[in-house]
Amino acid sequence: MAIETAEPATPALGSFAVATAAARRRERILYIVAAIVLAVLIVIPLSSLDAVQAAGLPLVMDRYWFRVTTLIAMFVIIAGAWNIIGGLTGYPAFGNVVFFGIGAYTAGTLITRASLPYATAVVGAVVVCAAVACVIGLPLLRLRGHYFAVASLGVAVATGEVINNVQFFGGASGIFMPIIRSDLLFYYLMLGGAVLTVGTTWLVLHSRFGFGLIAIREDEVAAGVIGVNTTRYKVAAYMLSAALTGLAGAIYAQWNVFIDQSTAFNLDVSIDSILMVLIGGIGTIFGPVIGAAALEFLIQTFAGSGELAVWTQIGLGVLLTAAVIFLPRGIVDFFGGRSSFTREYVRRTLRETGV
Amino acid sequence: MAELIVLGLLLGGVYVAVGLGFSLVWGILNIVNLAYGALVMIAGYITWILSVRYGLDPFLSIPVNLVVMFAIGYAVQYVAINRIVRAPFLYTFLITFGLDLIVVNALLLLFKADFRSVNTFYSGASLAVGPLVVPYVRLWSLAVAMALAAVMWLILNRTRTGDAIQAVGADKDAARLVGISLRHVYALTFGIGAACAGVAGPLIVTYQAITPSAGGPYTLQAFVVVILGGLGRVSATVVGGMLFGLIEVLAQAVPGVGAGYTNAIAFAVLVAVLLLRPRGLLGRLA
Amino acid sequence: MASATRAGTRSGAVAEPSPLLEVRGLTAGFGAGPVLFGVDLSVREGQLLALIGANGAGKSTLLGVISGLVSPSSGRVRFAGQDITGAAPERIVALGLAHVPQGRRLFATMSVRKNLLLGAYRRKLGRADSELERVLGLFPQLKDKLGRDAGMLSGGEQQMVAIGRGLMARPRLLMMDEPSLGLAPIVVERVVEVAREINREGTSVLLVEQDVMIALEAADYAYVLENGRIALGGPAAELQDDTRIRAAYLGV
Amino acid sequence: MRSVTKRFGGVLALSDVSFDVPEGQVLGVIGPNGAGKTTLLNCISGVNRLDGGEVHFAGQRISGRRPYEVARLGIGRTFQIVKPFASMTVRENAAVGAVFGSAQARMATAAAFRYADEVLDLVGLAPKRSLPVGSLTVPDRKRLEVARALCTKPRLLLLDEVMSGLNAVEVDEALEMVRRVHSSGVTIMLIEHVMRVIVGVCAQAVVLHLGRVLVAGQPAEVLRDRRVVEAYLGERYASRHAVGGSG
Repeated sequence: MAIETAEPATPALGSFAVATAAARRRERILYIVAAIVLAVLIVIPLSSLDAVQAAGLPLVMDRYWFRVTTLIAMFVIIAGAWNIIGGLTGYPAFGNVVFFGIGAYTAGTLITRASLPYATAVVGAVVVCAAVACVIGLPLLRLRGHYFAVASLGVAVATGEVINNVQFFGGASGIFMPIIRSDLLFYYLMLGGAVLTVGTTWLVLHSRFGFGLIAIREDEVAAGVIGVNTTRYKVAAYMLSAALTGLAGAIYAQWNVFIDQSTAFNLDVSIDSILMVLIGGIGTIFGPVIGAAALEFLIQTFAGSGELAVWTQIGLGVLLTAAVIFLPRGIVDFFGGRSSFTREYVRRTLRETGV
Repeated sequence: MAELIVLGLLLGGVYVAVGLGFSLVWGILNIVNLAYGALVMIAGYITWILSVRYGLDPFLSIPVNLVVMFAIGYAVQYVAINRIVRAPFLYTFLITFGLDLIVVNALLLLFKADFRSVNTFYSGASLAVGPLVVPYVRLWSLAVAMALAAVMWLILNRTRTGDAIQAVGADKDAARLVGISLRHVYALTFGIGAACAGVAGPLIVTYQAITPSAGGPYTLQAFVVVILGGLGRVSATVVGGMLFGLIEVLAQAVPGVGAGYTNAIAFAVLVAVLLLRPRGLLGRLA
Repeated sequence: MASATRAGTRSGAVAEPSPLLEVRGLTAGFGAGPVLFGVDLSVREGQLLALIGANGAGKSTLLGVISGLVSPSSGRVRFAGQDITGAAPERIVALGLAHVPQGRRLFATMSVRKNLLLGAYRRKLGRADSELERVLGLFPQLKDKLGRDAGMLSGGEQQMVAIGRGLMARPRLLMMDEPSLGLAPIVVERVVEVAREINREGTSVLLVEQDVMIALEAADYAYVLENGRIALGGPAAELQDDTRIRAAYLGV
Repeated sequence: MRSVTKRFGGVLALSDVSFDVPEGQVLGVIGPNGAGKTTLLNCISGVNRLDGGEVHFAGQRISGRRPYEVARLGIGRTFQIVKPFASMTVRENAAVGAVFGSAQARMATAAAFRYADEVLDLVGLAPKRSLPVGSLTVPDRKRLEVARALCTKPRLLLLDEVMSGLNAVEVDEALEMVRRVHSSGVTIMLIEHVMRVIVGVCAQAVVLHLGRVLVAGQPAEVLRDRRVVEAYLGERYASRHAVGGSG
């Protein structure tokens, strides 16, 4: 491991690991690649505009690809949001989908009952999610390990069930919204949300707030004793995570036009997002992005119906089991220069975690 | 009121059966098995096949289930979970979720998604005690659950294997120093846990139809039972199961709250107990 | 560092029998880098050997490597003619090498009787009762405490149970890691007496101690470990007034 | 400290402990294992809540306050079993102290890193600045604990057995470090087993035994006090060596 002796300027707080020169060079590459990909993602969809079509340019993105890329962007938001509370703060909330549901239902209700414009409804949903996170976060974040994970799972299941039984929220039949037909709108909304999430993660990691969260993750008692207000920081991280997840939910609600308990409070959303962060690289900036893109692409291409979908789920299960055993730090960990995927790494990991 | 209490105790019986295996694996191996409900479903389907194809009564299929489920549990732990048993809890959590995905979907492939149920000549029969109408099936389930708890207590406290399991739960290094192989005892413990699911499965299938993905609620219920009762002792799970049965039945009797709120009640209880007594009422929550 | 002086072993030992336990060139350590550097050490059949050294010299790590809890980065460990380097603890204890760990580490939630019986886990159950009688003979105070949870006992009593548990395996070599830690002086003396007694009955003993006088009074032969290296070794009687021990402890 | 009391279940870890730490002094707290030394530190730093009595710092009552509030008032501490931030480098571990810490600290990240470099120099960890915490030896980890606590710019520094597990040479280096820290104007309260350190650097020593203050005073005197010898080596040893008067 090259021991870095040269004076590092102010090392990017994001790379909370061995600040070797190689690692920082790789990180710069990651940033550049990300910028290029973003530029491409912004330009390509424009090819579907009527004016552009009239000019005879090829249709690069058809409806199917719009759907897949928008879903991927949605999961970048959800996974990135989970990463803030699970990856950075070390509190793996297994029921973060509750905010996806609350965001969706709040937007849906504001639009259908209060007939607010879509934009206001989205903002309203985000605010409600943050407020709810603050209320349930204070008691919930006093729990640790298994207990926090399952308690947050419990809150998700219970909330879904309660909303399903309340007529004001459309009861079991869910909520129908006036249709807005525009693939481009929802694509750019989700993409914007994804950029916002990655940007937020970057900001958090480069601020006192991020420093405090990682200190809490590493050792909460030590963090408290050096002056980190652990309760306030944990709740703030939970609210931020909830707000972003709620944003995804609110956009999804109008995009999907119809929401009910099974679509808005589907636990698979929570678990898939955790798997994405784990495979992509927990606690990193681009981990959730890579994980979401890879996994959602896999799910969508094999989603199919009938047997194929079932086999996909089995494949997902095998992938998850293998990832947990062989790949605990995730893909970005290797590109981030922290370690290379060698047999030695796998053997050492197994030795450390196995019996 | 008396009827509600009886119903609660009967329901509690199933929860005890469901909770025992889950509590053992969590207490000794510190693994929260998200795939526990799926294991119960496997046992349910074994019972269903034996009943449909060979006409074997669900209660008589329990021995078969015990053996098959123990073998599955032992293998899963020995091959997969032992690899990451010392990793942070998030990974043991996720690996069991991976197993849940595999098992549920494998069952989907084999049995499709339609509901399966097992009815026997005595399914409908029930015992009338004054105003109380108690289905036989539920009575026997309670009896089997208590028998399972007794057997589990005997294994843990009166056998050399039980001593080894408890020793591993108390101090892993010290256990190795007296010659206990962790790999074997871990697999043994998970196997016994799965065998308990092998008892819960047949009990459930006698009064409820099952589908491959119907296991989820049982995992959550097992969790609530452990939180209510606490870890470390068989008696803790029995009390936890009974209490949970009572709470659920009584809560549903409250006007305005219907059967639709079963999971919501379960989790309201869970979160409340976690916040008030994270140690669980009786046992120590290691 | 002076290599281990191979001074004469117990008087009257004619042929040089291969040692019961032999450690050669052992290097091992935890995340924070190696703690042991090329350690050589051997215990003869029937010997009571002391390993002394200041806090943090690596004594417990050495025992951990020998009993299989810690895997060494290099070096060899042979016991009773077999190579047990890096072997699983359960196999090593079956060969007759018992390790009473530092801090006793009893099964706190289980009864004293169960703790002791578990000591004989690897052996045929039949003879466990006779072993139990022998252990209770050595530690009579435990007789009326067999039913109690091991965690409830006093420090001294817990140390006796820990040693008893090690003896239940009928070991050829018993390793004891700082039995005097946190015990009142009279209990320490009883523990040392027991070590001598079982040694006389044929069990070789490797006693790891931080307290120099206790160890040297009990042992025939002793090694001094300093910063993960064997600083010196020799018959215990000679080492008692060897000034180099003070240097190994206080580095001055 | 005014009659501080702390109970764990039935066990009385601290009972009626009272003594003061004058500004600018180095005070040593000694006592055999299980005397309650670490519990005392936990009570002062807010990690444990008191069951009785009060703790005052610079005229303010701090017992009952949360650990981060106590840290902000200017009390830094280390842990007997080190608690590093594993995924951070040495420099980042120290800098976190400066980013948070007492009111005087709470710097912006850039300033925090510069201040961290100064402190790492003081404790002798400057050359290992960019290493991951995992590759540090035991003595270096203890130095990092001190550095992180120092970065919070405390007025009072609580050191919990910084010397245990060090060999003689490392003890001297650590002693030198404590002197440097003290001369930089920080009041220090030191929990130690190594008597050489207590006599070497402490102006006053307090002996805790079974949760009570047994004796307090000049280190040299205290160590000769018969009750202290008895607490450490047992009554028989004390009588056999006919230690000086009860003092």
